[in-house]
This record gives sequence, C-alpha cells and structure tokens, in this order.
Amino acid sequence: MTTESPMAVTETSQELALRFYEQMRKIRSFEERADELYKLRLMAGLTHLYIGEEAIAVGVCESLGRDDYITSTHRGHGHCLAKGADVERMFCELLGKEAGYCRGKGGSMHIADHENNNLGANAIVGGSAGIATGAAFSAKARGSGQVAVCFFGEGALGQGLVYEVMNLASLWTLPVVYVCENNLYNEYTHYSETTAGDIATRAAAFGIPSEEVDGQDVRAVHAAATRAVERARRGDGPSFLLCRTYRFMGHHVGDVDRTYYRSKEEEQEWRQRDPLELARRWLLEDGLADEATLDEIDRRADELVAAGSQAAIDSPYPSPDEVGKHVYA
Amino acid sequence: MTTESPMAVTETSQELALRFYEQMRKIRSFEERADELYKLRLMAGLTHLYIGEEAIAVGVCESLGRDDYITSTHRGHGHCLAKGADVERMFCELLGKEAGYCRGKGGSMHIADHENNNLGANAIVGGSAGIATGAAFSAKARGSGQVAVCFFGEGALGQGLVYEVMNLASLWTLPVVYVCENNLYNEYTHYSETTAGDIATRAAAFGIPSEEVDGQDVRAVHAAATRAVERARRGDGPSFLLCRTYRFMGHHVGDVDRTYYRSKEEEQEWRQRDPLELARRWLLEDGLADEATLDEIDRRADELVAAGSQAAIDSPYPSPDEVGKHVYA
Amino acid sequence: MSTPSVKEVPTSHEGMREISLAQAVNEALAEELRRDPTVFIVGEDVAEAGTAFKVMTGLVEEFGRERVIDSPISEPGITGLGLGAAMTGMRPVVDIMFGDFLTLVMDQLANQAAKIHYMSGGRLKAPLTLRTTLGATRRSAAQHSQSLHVWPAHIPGLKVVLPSTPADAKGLLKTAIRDDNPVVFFEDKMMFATKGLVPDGEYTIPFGVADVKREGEDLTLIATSSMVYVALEAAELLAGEGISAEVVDPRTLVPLDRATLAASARKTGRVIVLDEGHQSYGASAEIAAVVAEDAFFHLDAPVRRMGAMDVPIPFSPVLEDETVPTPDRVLAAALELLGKR
Amino acid sequence: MSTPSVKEVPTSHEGMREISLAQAVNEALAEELRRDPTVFIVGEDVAEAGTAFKVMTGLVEEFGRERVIDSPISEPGITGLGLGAAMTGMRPVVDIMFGDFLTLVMDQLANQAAKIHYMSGGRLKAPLTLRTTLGATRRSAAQHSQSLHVWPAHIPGLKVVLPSTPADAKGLLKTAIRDDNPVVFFEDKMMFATKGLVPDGEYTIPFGVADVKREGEDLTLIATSSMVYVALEAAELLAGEGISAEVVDPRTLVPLDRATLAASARKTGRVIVLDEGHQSYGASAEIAAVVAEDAFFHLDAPVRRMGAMDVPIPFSPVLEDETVPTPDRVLAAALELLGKR
Ligand SMILES: Cc1ncc(C[n+]2csc(CCOP(=O)(O)OP(=O)(O)O)c2C)c(N)n1
Ligand SMILES: Cc1ncc(C[n+]2csc(CCOP(=O)(O)OP(=O)(O)O)c2C)c(N)n1
Ligand SMILES: [Mg+2]
Ligand SMILES: [Mg+2]
Repeated sequence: MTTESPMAVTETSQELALRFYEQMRKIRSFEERADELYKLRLMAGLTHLYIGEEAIAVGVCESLGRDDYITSTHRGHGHCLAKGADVERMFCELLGKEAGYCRGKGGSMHIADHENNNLGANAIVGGSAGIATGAAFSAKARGSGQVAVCFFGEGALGQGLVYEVMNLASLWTLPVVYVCENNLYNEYTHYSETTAGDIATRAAAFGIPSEEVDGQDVRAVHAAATRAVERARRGDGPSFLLCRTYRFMGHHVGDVDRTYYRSKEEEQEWRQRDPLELARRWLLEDGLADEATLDEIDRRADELVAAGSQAAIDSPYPSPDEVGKHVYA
Repeated sequence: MTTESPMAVTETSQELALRFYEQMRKIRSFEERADELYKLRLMAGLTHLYIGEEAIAVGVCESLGRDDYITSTHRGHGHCLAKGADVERMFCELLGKEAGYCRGKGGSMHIADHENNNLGANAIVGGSAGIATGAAFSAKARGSGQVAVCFFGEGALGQGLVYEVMNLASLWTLPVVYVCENNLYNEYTHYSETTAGDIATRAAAFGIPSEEVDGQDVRAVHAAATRAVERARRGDGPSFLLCRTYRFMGHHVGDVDRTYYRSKEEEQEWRQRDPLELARRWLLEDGLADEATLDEIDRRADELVAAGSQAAIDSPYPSPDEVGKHVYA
Repeated sequence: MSTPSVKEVPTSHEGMREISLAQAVNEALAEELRRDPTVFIVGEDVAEAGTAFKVMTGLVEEFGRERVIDSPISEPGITGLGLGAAMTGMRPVVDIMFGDFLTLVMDQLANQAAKIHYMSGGRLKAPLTLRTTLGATRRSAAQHSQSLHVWPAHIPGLKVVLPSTPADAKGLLKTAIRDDNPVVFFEDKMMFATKGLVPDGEYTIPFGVADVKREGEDLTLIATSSMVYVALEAAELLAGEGISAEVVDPRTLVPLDRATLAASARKTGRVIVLDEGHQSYGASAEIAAVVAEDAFFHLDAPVRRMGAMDVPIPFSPVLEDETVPTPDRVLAAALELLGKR
Repeated sequence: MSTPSVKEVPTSHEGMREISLAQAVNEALAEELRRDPTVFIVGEDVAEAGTAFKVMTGLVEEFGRERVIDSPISEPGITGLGLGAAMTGMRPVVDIMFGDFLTLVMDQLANQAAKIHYMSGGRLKAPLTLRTTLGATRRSAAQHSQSLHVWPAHIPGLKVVLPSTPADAKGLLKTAIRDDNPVVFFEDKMMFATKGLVPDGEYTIPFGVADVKREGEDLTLIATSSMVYVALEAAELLAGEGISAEVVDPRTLVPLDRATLAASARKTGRVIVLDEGHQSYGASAEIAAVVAEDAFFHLDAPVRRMGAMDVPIPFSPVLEDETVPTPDRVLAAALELLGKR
C-alpha cells in the first residue's frame, strides 16, 4: 500500500513545502562538506553520509514537535539536522571540538541533541530501538503527549532487539513510530541476501500497522509520518513506516570503489530519483516557488554550512583533562 | 489453518497408534515419578513437568529418525524420552548420579542424549534456537539429509534470537522445524499479556510457512510434523508448528498454589483434554486396541519407571574429583 | 553459599527490626515507589507473582500494574526500554530474574546505558537500576548459578553493588534508585531468607564505603555478598584457633573503597579475598591487585584469592558443593597463609 | 595503539616471508579451509567485501559462497548457528566485526558454547572459533573501540587468544580452528597492516605458551596484543636509559602460561602489565594477581598495571590519545617503579 494520498499533498502549505526543501538542502550541503572535511583530512574517523535519503529525515521530523523524541543511527546527520540541530555545533562534534553537541566525545556516530530531544545517534545497529521504545513508554507514563520516532536502516531488521521492543510497544500501546530506511544495502551486502520474506509483514506480525512509502518523495513521507504520529498521539499505539530509498554515496566516506557490490547503472538510476531534484520539480510545477527562490535557499544552505564548518575548524579541542569528565553523572 | 486431515489419521497404522500411546504413557509415568522424587526430597532443585503436553513431543519425534536432531527446553523430559532416551539414565541425571546422561553435571534442565541426537535441554528460554538452526545448517552442508527440530514454549517468542535464526533458516532454506508449545503461560503470566498480535503470523513474516495444530491430539501433531519434516528433508526449508496445549501441573514442581494466576476451572477444562485420555478413547473407538492392551501398556510404563527410578536412587554419585573434568574437550 | 545459620544474626534492639533480605529489598522498592512517581518496576513475573523469588509480594497491589509491570521474556528489550525511560525522566528498576541472563543485556547495559552520559558530553543521563541475582548451591546448574558481577564492573559508566545484609541491601538499593547513573544491583538468591537487623524508618547507604563486619588483627578476609557470611563463620572458626580475623565487605565494587581495604591489609599484613564469581579474571583479581598496590610493603604474604572454581556450575549436589568457598576451606587457607599448616 | 613503526620488523631471512597481520590471518583461514571441508566462515560482509577490514580478500573466490557466507546483521543468530553447526560436525569460524559486539553474543558464547561440553558430561563438544577485534585510537568512539577480552576469559569453557605478531596470529588461528573447544580470537584492528616475518609452509602454535619477545634483566613488561609493540618501543627507550627490560607476551589468556610469567618476574623483580582492556576489573588484574601469587617473595615493588583508562573511549583524537598506554607513559612508569624518578 502506498501513501500518496492527494489529501496530504494539497494540505502541504507553501511554507511547509519550502521548508521541506530548505531542510533537505541543508542536509545535502552538510554531508557534502563532511565528505570534503574527510578528504582534506580535517575530520578523523569514518563517517556515514545521508546523501540521497534526505526526504525521510525531513518528511518525518517535520511531522514532529520539538518535544517529540527521536533516536538515530550511525548515519545520523540527516536526522539530527532535521530535528533542529545547529550546523556549527554539529561540525564541531564531527571534528571532536569542545563546542560540539557532545563536547567532542561522541563524534559523528554518537551525536545527540538534548535541546531537541534527539536521544542520539547509535553505532550499534538496532541499538536505539529500546531507547526509542522506552522514551515512548516514558511519554505515556508521564502523560506528556510526546511521541518517539526510531530511525533505523533495514539492516537493523537482523537484530532481535527490534522485534522484542516492537512486541512491547504493541502490547503496551506505546506512542512510537518505527521508521525503517531501506536503502537496499547492509554495508556491502544487498538486503535481499539478509532479509527473508516481506519486510512490511514483520511489524504486522506484532500487531503493528505498517505502511510502505516512497522515501524519495518528501511529501509522501511526511503524509505517512503525520498519520503515524497522529495515531501515536491519539493513544492508538505504534506504527511501522517502511521507506524505500538509496544512499547515493558509499557506506562510509572511505567506501569509494563500490562496483564489487553494486553497479554504476543502479546508482545512476537512483540518482534520477534525487529527493532534492524531485522536490524542486514539484515546487516549480505546482507554482509553490520559482527558480530564484530555490536558488536562494541553496545559496543560504551552502553559506550556513561553509560558515559553520569553518567556525568548527577554527574552534578549540577540549582540554585533555576533559577525558576523565562525565563518566558518571 | 488446522491440520486434522483425515488422511493423516487413516494413515496412522495400528502399530504407530499404540506406540503413540505407549510413549505418551511413559512420559506421564516418568513425570509423575519425578514429582514424587521431589516431594520425597530425593531430587534436588526444581524441575519442570511436561504433564499434559505429551502429545507434542511424541507426535513430533515419531515423525523423526534417530539421526535427526532435536533441541529441547527447561521442560524437556518429554522431548528426551520421545526421542528415545533411556528412563533409568534419565532418572540418574535428575538425581545427579554418575550414570546419568550427563554424568550428573547437567541435571533436569540440561539433559542431552548424544546417542539419539538430542542436543540438549536448555535453561535459557529460546537459548537453543540457534543450536537447532545451526544443526540444520550442518546437516545441509554435510548433505546428510538430517532434519533438526527446535522445541520451545510460547514464552521464547519474547527472545529476539528466535527471529534472528528464523530469518537465517528462511534465507538459507535450512531443514529445521520450529515447534512452539503454546501452553498459555510464561511461568505465572498469561501469554496474552506477553505476546502481541497473532503468533501464527510471526514465522510467516520471515517467509516461513506456519501451521497451527491441536497439541492435545497426537495424531494431529504427528500429521503436521510429518508434513513439516518431509518438507525439510525435501530441501524446501523451515516450517513453524504452533501447538495449542496446556501444562496440567505447576510451572515447576514447587508451583503448587496457582490460583493467583489461573483458575481451577481452567485447569479442569483442560484436564478434559488430556492427551492420554483422548488417545485412549480413539484407540478404543477405532478398534485399534482393547482395554486390556492399553492397561498392559500402562502397567509396563509404570514398571519401567518404577524400576528405572529405583535403580537411579541406588546408583552412586560421581566422585568429587569429577567436578574438574570436561571443562575442556 | 548456604543460608547462614541464625546465630550470626544479632538480637533485635532499640530502633531496629529483624527482617529478611527479601523483605528489606521489598521495603526499599516500596519506599522509593511511594516517594517518587517516576520510579517503576519492569520484569518477568514481578506483578501478581511478586517475582520468582517472591521478593515483590504486595507491590503490585499497592502501586498498580502501571508501575509494577509484568514483561515478556525479553531481557534485552526491557533493559533497552528501561534505558529509554531513564533518559527521559523516569527511574526504572529493571528486574532480571537470574544474573546468568546478564549475558543477554550486556549490549544495552555496556554499550548503551554505561556510555550515554559520557558520549553525550554529560548532557544525557540514565538513572537506571538493574536488579539481578548471583550465587550457586541452589541446585540450579550451569545457567542459573553464575555470579557475573565482574562483567559490568569492568565497564566505566556502570556502578556495581553487592549487598550482604538486609540493612545494607535496603540502604544501598534506595541509593541505587536515586543515583543518576546506571547501577547493577546483585542479590545472592540464597540470601533472600537471611535475616538481619534493619533500622526503622528512612535511611540510605552511600556507595563506595566498605563496611568492616568484624574487627580483627591477624588476618583480613575481604568478602562480597554472601561470602561475607562464609567469612564470618570462618572468622569464628579462626577465633577458636586463637586467630583474630577482620572481615571487610566492600559493598560496592564500583565505586570501590580502596582506602578501607588497604587500611585493613596494612594492619593485618595478610589478606584473603572471597568472592563467588569464578576465580580467574574475576572481581577477586581486581581486589587482590588493588590491595597489593596499596599495601604491598605491609604484606607478609601474597594476597590469596578464593572464588568459585573455574568450572561451569554442575547440577549434582556432590559436585556443586565442591565449587564454592566454605568456612572450612577458608579456615584451611587462612592457617596456610599464617604458616600454621 | 598506533601502528608500530616499521623499524621493529626484522628483515626477511631464510624460510621466512614478511607479510601483514591481515595476510597472516587470511593465510591461516585459507589453509584450514583447504585442509578441512568442515571449516566454514560466517559473518557480515565476509564474502565479496572480504570483511570491513579486508582481511578475507580472495577467500570467497576460492572457497565459494557455501563456505564463506555473508550473514544478516545478527551477531547472536550467527553465533548460535555456528554453535549448532560446531556441535554437529562442523568447524565454524564466526566473524564478529568489532569486539564491541561481543555484548550481543555473550549468551550464546558464555551460557551455551562454553558450557555444553561440561553440561553434557563430556559427550557433546563445540569446536567453534569466534574471530573479533579489539583496540582503540581508530577514532571510532565508544562503541567501536573496546577491548572486552576479559569477559570471555572469565568464563570456564572458553579459550581466549590475543596474538600480537603476524606469525603468532597465523599459528594460533590455525590452532584455534583445530581446537575442540570454543575459542575467542582477538585481533587489534590497528595491527592489520603491521608487518612481520612468518615462517614458510604449514605450522601451528600451541595455546598456553607465552613468548618472550625481548630478553631483559631489570624489569618485566608483560604485554598483550598490540601492547606488545608499545612494550617493545618502551624497552628501546629504557635501553637508552641503561635499563634492560624483558617483554613477555602471554599470547593466550586462557590457558595462561603462569610459569613463564612468574619466571620472568622472579628474574627481574619488577613487573608492569600492559593490556588495552579497561584497567579496572580487566585482564591486567588477573595477570598482576597471578604474578604476585607466584613471585611474591621475589618482587621488589608492587606489580604495576597499565590498561585503557576507565572511561568510555572518546571520539575526539586529543582525548582518545589520553586513554591508551604509550611508550612514553610506560617509560615513565618503569622509571618510577625502578625508583629512578
Ligand atoms: C550490532 C552491529 N553489527 C554490525 C555493525 C557494523 N555495521 C555498521 S553499519 C552496518 C550496516 C547497517 O546497515 P543498515 O542498518 O541498512 O543501515 P545503512 O548503513 O544502510 O544506513 C553494519 C553492519 C554495527 N555497527 N553494529
Ligand atoms: C532468558 C531467560 N529468561 C527467563 C528465564 C526464567 N524462566 C524459566 S522458564 C520461564 C517461562 C518460559 O515460558 P515458556 O517459554 O512458555 O515455556 P513453558 O515453561 O511454558 O513450557 C522463564 C521466564 C529463563 N530461563 N531464561
Ligand atoms: Mg541499509
Ligand atoms: Mg508457556
């Protein structure tokens, strides 16, 4: 079942439509810059870029309030930005600087943004499924009306924990939305080699309604996410959102030669479904924006990212004695 | 979908029918005696009785050859006997005697019978799902034609491992049959409080065909198990068998006052569906046996168990220096 | 260990009540549930059943099923859920029936709960209490008899508590629940019936403060959890031989009260460490190393470790009884250490 | 640790080839896959990708996808599957990409694989090899930098191997695959490019035999895995100060070669233990305790432990570099131990 309900589309106000584009564009610029920082050896370690999947983080997070919780993954920059994080503080974290969201202690794979209730990226595949479900439990117990969203890649469907907590969420009607980003690959292995049966039925097996959506179309994602979030807020329990998508770049910044696991043709085909290009097209076609407006958004995003990354480069590392702090609260 | 295909029933030869009864009767006598040994303080620790569920172990194991593998649970005496274990050596194990299947080191919760390819009871709920799946992998890799059966209670559906290995079995078309004994309770909690959605759909979510069967009717279990085992042997992969059943006694021998979690009425209703009584009835009705024959089977079973348990009581404990042996092969 | 004979239990006096360790734990939970609405309990058979060990009897009746919650058999799931709740304003007590099942929750505990405060630069915290058991001789065999407390003790970010008496159990559990960090709380399943005096009214016991359970001059017995009773019985036997043994209970492994352990070691010059974890690579190794580091020049003999034998715990009673330290074995070791044998 | 500078690598000579540790592991796997049809490899991205660290390059091409098997991201599942296969006639090599993921497999490893031989009274066995990694300074942060080898080392029934050189890695891995017990094999992810001389042709190295990597008189540095290189560099620095340090590599934690460790300690009287696990409740505690037990009356100073700092491994390079022992820090500790500072 697909979710392109025209309803949802027509409901998308011009403001929101432009915001979709702006947020996606910000993520795209951020990730392109992160890739550069790696190539320039200004960023240590390996980072996982979200390029190509922007519509999911943005479509989902635009259906959330600031108080709502998200948990993220090793490929988490997009989720973090979409949930409202500041570009400069994120770059500071990627570079291990004191001013980073985690004082440089977390890095790319552990960015958390407590101000926007982003409970953190996670370097354990599926590792945040319990946290998201627990945040939903907490929201229900406190009667706060908050919703929790758990982002994960289709590879996380290999982790038993995901099924254990879906069972709990269903039993206890918890306000959580499981968002599966199926970008077709677990690292260098196609998901069809790691995932038996029909993914969509997995949540259903725990009594959780499941919806499949085109992850390249931000409107479709937003419409489906909005339904799931409203359902959760109403107290009707968890939902599962399966988003079809593709990562345009390597598994991580070091994964440059990919021909042994996927073809250039496949990559080209998906490039045709660039969420930014698609958005640009309908924004123009539906007369919600003109070229100039969109170019201006692009420019602002690039500017923001350039300034933020430069500020991060110039900002100081934590002092060595920070190493012993925050082991215990 | 239920499995009472008349086919299966008519196919049940008289010999096999009597064997069903004899095996179930042996298990019943064994368990009643185990309960006595506990009450008489002749058996240390707490053991989990299979009384009421005999038709599952027998129906399934009668569809297997001696070379086929099984893995069992904390409630494993029935599986062990049904797979061909010797009563006396089992009692020796329950009493921690040298002559036991595991030299007294395993006890009730860890009985394994390598001679009949019973890879062992397991005190970790769901803990043997990987072992059974791996045995099936091994059988396929060695081209041995063996099948592996994984017995587990519905409580094991709470363990993520079970889903991880069902996914592997489905992906790799492994000859394994997952037999879920749904006796309605996880210890003292009704499964409806621990299990969301429809159990039968859980295996299906991994592309594994699932069949539900009346676990009190040994013919129905045997018919369904035979189909699943044949499917596995043919190389068509795993199956899931969901058996509706009930444990007549406590969760373990010490669980005597059960009224706080289940009613006497419920227990009485299920007693009406005693797998031995049901078998006795159709054996007589179908003219496959007369009272005398069945009474004789009962007598032999009681005799076997009486002799076996007495021999176990009289047999020696391991010498203390056994404690340091078999840590490493 | 086997439940200690009542003789060790001092007789009741002013402002104290004699209750079992199970009752002490029950009181701690009830008091914290009462004072803090964010506290809840989740675990298998914790509600009407009151746990497999009947430790929580009466709690669901008072606090309801929203706060004393029966879970599926999903140790990783409930630990993860507890962590998420802890990170968002609650104070969960996750009940893991047997310590052997820590094997299932180490990812949520060690990779998630232990690290979130540090990884977030101090901005997130996880006030999670995980209650579980340890200890053998219950005839429960290899998968229900382990004492795995050294695993979490090795992970920075976790605190590890091993109470020995009802009074300690109550005061330390209340501290655990109020602590802003993940705490793993171990109770020896053989001690639940053990009785002891517990102060009336509200009190807590700070972490990182060892307790001298018996004073002595000739020898120090550092003992954890139920091994404290083994040490106390051994001290009695040693007294019979004219040897004065001091019994020190660290009470918490993380934080560890090095000072008190070292002070006793410096005083007596001879130390035996008793811990029911397997001896090799166990908690007793850290304690022995710490004592050697802090009291080296005062030691007259190498620190002696006595842990569970390095074998899976066997079912057969005659074998299982061989695997754990006993008063007699401690006596023998002590006399050897003192050059009396 | 940081990859050792090439200077430590002796130049090639008769009957030896200089290859990297990754190549050595690759050769060991290829040779065992060739000689024994029951050997197979299962893990994430082990086939065409040849693992995330490219250690298995070429194996799937030679042995096919039936024996070099890409798995879902199911560490508990593939470990359990490996165990079942091991119990029924196969010799699986389960590949766990990062040692940090041991958190997920401890039940299959510690409750199942480690105990099945014992629990079955010696009638079943589990010849399972689990290959994984350890080590920090790769800028991989808290969940991809741990050295958790002390966990399996604490569990009777498991063997634990920590090779430091390509030659040791090859010989020990072949021994692991042929061993009838579950073996956990740790490789420091920073050592894969480290080169060393490896004997031509077929050979194995027995477990439980420590290797003296450098002889010395004044001080013993007991070091595991990549810490061996840190110790060797420190020994060089100490030589510059006129101090002769012996470097001993246990190579296997279980079984542990107590005799060789004690002999060196008795000879030098001063010992530093270097291990990249967290210092508290780590492998270094056991080694320190063992040395103290066996060489107490020959020790001139308490055994000094140097492990990873007791903090989650931070991402920021300036912080991460603070957490691990370095040659300079070892030098300073050694001089202090020798009363030279
Ligand atoms: C438990 C665990 N196993 C393995 C890894 C190594 N790993 C990191 S990302 C990844 C692939 C994840 O695939 P998916 O979940 O689809 O996310 P994607 O990278 O495609 O966004 C793997 C195997 C890990 N981080 N955690
Ligand atoms: C991982 C794990 N968690 C908890 C337990 C404690 N326990 C033993 S049996 C049991 C209930 C199992 O229920 P089910 O799987 O339905 O089997 P049944 O006892 O009904 O045959 C529990 C919770 C355990 N042995 N292992
Ligand atoms: Mg993916
Ligand atoms: Mg049940």
